[in-house]
Amino acid sequence: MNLLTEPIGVSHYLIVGAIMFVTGALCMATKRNALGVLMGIELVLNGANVNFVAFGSEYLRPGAVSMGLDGQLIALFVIVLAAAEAAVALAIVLNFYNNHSSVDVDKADELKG
Amino acid sequence: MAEYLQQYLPQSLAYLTAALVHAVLILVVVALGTLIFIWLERKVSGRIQDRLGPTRVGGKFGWLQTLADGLKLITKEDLRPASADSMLFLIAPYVSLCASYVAYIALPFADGWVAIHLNVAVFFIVAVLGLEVFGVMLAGYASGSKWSLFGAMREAAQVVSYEVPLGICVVVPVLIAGTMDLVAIGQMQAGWFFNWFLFHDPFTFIVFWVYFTCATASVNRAPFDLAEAESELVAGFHTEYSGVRWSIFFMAEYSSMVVVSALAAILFFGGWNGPLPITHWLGLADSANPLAHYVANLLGLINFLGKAIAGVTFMMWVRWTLPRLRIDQVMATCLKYCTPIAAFGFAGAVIWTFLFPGGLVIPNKDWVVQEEYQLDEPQAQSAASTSAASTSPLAHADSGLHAEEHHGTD
Amino acid sequence: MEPINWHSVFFLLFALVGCGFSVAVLLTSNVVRMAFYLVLALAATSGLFFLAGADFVGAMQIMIYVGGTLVLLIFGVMLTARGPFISMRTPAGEWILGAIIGGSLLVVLLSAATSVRAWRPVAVAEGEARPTATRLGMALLGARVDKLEEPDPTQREGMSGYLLPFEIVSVHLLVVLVGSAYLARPKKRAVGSTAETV
Amino acid sequence: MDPVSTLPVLLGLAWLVPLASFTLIVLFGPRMGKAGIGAGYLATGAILTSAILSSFSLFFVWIPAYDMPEPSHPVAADSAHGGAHEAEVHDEAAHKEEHGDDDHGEQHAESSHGEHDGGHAHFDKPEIAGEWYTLGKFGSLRITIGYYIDSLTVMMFAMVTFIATCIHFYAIGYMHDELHDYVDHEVTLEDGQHLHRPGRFHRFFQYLSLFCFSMLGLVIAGNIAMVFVFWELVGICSYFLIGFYIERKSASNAANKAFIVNRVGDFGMIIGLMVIFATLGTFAFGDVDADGDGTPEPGIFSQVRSPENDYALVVPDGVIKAAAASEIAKGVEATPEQIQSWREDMEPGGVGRWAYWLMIIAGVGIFCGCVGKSAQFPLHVWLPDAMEGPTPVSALVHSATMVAAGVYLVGRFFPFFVPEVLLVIAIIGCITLFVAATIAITAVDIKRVLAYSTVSQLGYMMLALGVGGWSAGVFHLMTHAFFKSLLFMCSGSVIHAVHTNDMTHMGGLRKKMPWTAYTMLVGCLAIMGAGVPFTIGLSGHYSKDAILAQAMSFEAANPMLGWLFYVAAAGAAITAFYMFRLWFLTCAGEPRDKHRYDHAHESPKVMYVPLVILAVMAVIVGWSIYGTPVGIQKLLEQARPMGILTTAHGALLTDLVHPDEHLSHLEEFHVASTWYATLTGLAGLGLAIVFYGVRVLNPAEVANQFKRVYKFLVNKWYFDELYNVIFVKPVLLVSSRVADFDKKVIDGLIDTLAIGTRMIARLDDMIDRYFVDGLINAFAGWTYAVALWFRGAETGRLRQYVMFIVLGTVVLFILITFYLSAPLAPSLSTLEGRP
Repeated sequence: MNLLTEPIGVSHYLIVGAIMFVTGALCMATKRNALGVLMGIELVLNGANVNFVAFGSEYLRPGAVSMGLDGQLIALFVIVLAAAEAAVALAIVLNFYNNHSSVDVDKADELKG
Repeated sequence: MAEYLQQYLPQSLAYLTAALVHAVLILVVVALGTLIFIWLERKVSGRIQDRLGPTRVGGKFGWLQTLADGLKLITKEDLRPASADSMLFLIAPYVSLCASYVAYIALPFADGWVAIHLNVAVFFIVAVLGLEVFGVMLAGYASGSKWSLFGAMREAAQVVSYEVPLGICVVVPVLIAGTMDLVAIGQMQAGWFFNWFLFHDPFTFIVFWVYFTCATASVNRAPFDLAEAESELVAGFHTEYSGVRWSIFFMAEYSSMVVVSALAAILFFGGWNGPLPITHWLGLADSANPLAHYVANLLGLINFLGKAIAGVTFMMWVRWTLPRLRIDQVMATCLKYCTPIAAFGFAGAVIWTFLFPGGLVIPNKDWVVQEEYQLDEPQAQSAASTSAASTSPLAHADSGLHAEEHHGTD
Repeated sequence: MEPINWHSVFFLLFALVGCGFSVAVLLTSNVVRMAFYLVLALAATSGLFFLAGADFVGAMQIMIYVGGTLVLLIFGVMLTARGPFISMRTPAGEWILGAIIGGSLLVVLLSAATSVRAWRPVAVAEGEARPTATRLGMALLGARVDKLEEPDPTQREGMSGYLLPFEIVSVHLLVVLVGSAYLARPKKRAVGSTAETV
Repeated sequence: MDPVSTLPVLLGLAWLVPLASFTLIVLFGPRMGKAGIGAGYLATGAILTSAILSSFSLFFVWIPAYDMPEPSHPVAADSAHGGAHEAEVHDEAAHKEEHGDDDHGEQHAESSHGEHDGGHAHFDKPEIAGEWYTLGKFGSLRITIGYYIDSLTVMMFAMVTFIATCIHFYAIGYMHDELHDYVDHEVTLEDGQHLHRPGRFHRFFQYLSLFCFSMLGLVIAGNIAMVFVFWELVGICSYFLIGFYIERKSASNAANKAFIVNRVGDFGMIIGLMVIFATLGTFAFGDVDADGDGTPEPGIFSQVRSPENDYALVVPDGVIKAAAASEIAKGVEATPEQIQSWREDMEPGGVGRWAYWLMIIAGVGIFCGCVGKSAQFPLHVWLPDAMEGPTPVSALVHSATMVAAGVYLVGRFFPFFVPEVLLVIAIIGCITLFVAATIAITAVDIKRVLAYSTVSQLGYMMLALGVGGWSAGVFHLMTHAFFKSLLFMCSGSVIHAVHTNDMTHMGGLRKKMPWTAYTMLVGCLAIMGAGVPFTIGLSGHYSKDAILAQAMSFEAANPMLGWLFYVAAAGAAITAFYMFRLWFLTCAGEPRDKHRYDHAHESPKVMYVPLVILAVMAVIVGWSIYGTPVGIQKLLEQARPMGILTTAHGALLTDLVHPDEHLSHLEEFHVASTWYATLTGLAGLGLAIVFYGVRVLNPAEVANQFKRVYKFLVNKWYFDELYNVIFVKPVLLVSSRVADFDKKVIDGLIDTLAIGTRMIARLDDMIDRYFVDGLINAFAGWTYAVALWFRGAETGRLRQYVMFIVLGTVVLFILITFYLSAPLAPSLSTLEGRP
């Protein structure tokens, strides 16, 4: 199977999306820096976006099974919401930093059980 | 172009060559533009300050001065501070340059002369220009110097803020044109100079000035060059740079200036269309003859470049005239003046287009925005759009002519 | 020899860049470099979007994601980037645990991605990309022009646009802007001085 | 008279007469004359009888019967050959012993009749050991009432009874307040009145008699078990007498403190006893023929230092066997050769080493008891508090006799101590003498100054014994008994006159009570060791010289431990300083409290006559009887245990050398130490004069200048506070816990039982309520427990939550794929079915 000559399908995009998603999740799970966690979230959202766009693409899935424009619309919303999320999260991080002089999420365990 | 080459070359090679030709052409514009504009800036600043500027190198006007400077910079040692994050430090200038370089690929230099005819070209250019700030921020951080970091922080705050009014300003012509396709926007302003969007209504006229202010700020030029304020921050984000890398930052800055000026030219000043419909009169524009069309485009290119150079020169004029603002003044300018005015202009333009659909003075009614989708005839429209299909999305790269023809004849 | 499928080639290029820099984000401990790699990964993703025919989403990705969100993020990094926070080490045990869990998730996702036949690549008749910007704009304003082609009348008429979500998102963004400005405001120093600033 | 037959009878009588007095007073005390005054006469008569019997034994039985050892001032060369001579002499001694065995059945005596060897001091120590009565026999354990008499015993008898007699007389005067109803001004009852109670004159003398009996029993005891019994008896008498004013909180506390602190030491002593009995199989000191087969069983001393080994200290067979118990259990037969090889196995972990360690444990254990009784550091804290008792008690019990019992026991057990144990004794003594002396500098309570002085002097004795000066230590014990009881009685007289213990309220009393003041001055001079060097001096002069000389010779042998000598020398200066501080504050200068001064008066004759007698004794007791060489020193040399006049080396601390005691008589040590003692004494005296006599320097100023040091000393080195924190507080804590346990758990148990009974009575009412409530509570509790358990998952760690989410996703997918796939299969197939 020659990748250079084969056509590209949805699953190719899904694989990319999966890799990005998992990397993002791992980023969230392993980074101690709150901003690293944020970046992980961005990666996760991005991986999901790749999936949405792939499902909505007319090139990859011509015909009726495509999600059509819905996929792109959802991706749009995801991007916008990611921006909003990033703004709020950054504000939280800065606030956290002001209070704790650190961005180590492990220190944010004051509500632990 | 690729189709043309395909007659002589294998398909893959043809596409590759076509892409390379486009890339090299743009690179030439960028590099040459930088050379010229640096020389120009010296001359302009000299004249403004009542002196001559460079006069010796390369003959009478010192026009090889920049080249000499460039050679000097190339031979200088490429210094790197010990506390620098070396990878990011080395990469940062290229990030900046790439961002402004990529903007060119969606920029039409004449009717249809565009590397990639993007449907969302305005959006794309604004987006990519916003990336230039990455280079600056990385440089600022990676230098490991507080001056650099302060410069970068200012730059980041400034650029992110100014993107808001800039975006609103850009939306106004897009709103009037009904498309984000720069080629289409340019074509709409063909004919007399009063067809230019600048004179479309009073709001666009106001919005243009706001746009130009914001553009100056977002390419980090005086009086908004807080990021490299030499009186406070030594040299801001490029304090630690020298030699080639420093000159690459300069290239990025000047090419960005060209891009925003060119964008302004297309959005407000009719792009490649001259103030008088000369090509129309000569029959070059409407001719079916490709050669005539080519000549018309050459004239358009001269027009376009002239407008862009005028814009850049205007920026230089501003730079050597106005003192630098303080950082709080910069932010106040953005948030208290530019944004409200732009929003006001936007609202006004919306109302104006609602009240006077098609505008007050638009003789060429052909260019009124077309309803792309007529709700009662979807099938026909879809068929029409697919008929001009190229092979793949990649074909955008060289299907500019086709697409433009398609729109033109519609 | 089969002709090279340029679409595939560019897909591979962007996919490799995207995935590679995602992994680099994961593996770097320096937060500034992480941000830089993330920029590249997201930019590559926008390339993937362009390849998938979603040019507006791609531009949007660059504009908002790369240009806005990440600038914000790097801004945050710089605000908080004091020596010890630039690179904070994660214990090796957590890496191992994360690798195990993440690996299993990846296996799960990949098996899902490759197991559905309908998602496998099909040799599609090459078609011109239809510009999406206008259609997306219409959809956001409530008119689903793309669904007019649906043969199924219920599909055609039942498909509402995205006007309400669009409005919600707009308000949401406004709230977020106000909220984040409120959250990140500097602490008030004294009661007396606030009167002046107001 | 034959001492072997008469001495046990005479001394036994002297011992038992106070017991008779005690018994009578217990039975008829309150009815003896007016308010029991007859009890005083009875007790005094009894002890006088004892004194007469003892003196008779000493002067008319013992001294004529046994020769004194030759004066020995060996030159250095002599000591080098000492070993060879000793071997020779001890051969003869062993030979002699065989002869003596035939003479007496139960009573075994060793005596030496002039077997002198070329002017050397080696001669066989005369001793009489035997048993009066066997209390019980339990296997190998025999509890007997026995005696062990040597010149030390006889001298102790004479000394104790003599001083006790003086004190009895004195006490008749001192305690006359108790003859009628007594108002104790130091006890305030709840109603604000002072305590009124009937007098306890008879009870005081009852205790004194019991004490005398116990003390004499302790001295004459022939085995260590008996020593222990009387040891405890004197302890209980001390307890009674300290707590004589039982209504006073401070007195009862002091009595408890004395008793409890002594228990600590006795614990060690019991361990020592156990080790000795377990290893040597006997308690007896001397060789007594217990089973009546004609051959005496070896006692402790002859097992440790047997004639066969030339009286050199050898780890006895019993100890070796005990140490080799595991080897013997393995079947190795303990033949003499095997024991010898074990004994020589001094490698770390070797049997010999273990055996040696046993010796050390036994020795240190015995010494622990002495530490408690003789108030040595770190158990010295009880003695100053014991001054709550009446002053005659302080004079008799807490200075002259009982506290000296510890020193006496160390002296008695001296042959048993290996050099390492002696080193411990020396160091403890040295620390004690210094600590107590420094505290005495700042004390203002006259009796406490004397108490610390006592502790310090006891430290001197221990130091002397520890550095190998057997006779020096015991000599000081003798002399100290006289002048310290004198000093106490003087202070009692002063207190009697001014009704306060506080020296800052005294002053100038020598004009009012000359007898007391000048006898006190004699006591001070004696304890300072005043005298003309090499010519004549008070009793303390000789004993202190001997101690310092001994310490000096020890320093010469062990340069590393030289500080012992210098501390002792410094202590001598301090002693002189605080004693004369005391004298100046009380008797000299201007009266500081006019009111008290005006009311002061000389004590009655019954009180000051004993003072005078004791003062005379304090002067002369160091001298020899005119015209003869017989003196305490000679008698002590006679009593010196066999075999200790050698230079001993430590087996574990191989650098440790205990020099031959005679080496201290060498010119270099003797002369130097005499000068040291005199000059340090004079220095202390000079200092006291400067501060308190002519008042050139203001002591308050000095105290202010060295405020921290002063405070440290005033607070007695914070020992009480330290012990309070380390011992008392924890004990109180534990007890309060135990009390809580009692109150809550045990009482609670009983209460629960009661409640249970009530519940059964109201069963039908309760079942309903408790069943339902219980169910609901159980449910709530269960919910609570589950919630608590789940709370653990809420770690507050963001990254862990992410992990959980991811894990949950994976698990869900697996569940769906493998367990829930059937319902989903159609939809999947439809998905696949579509183009």
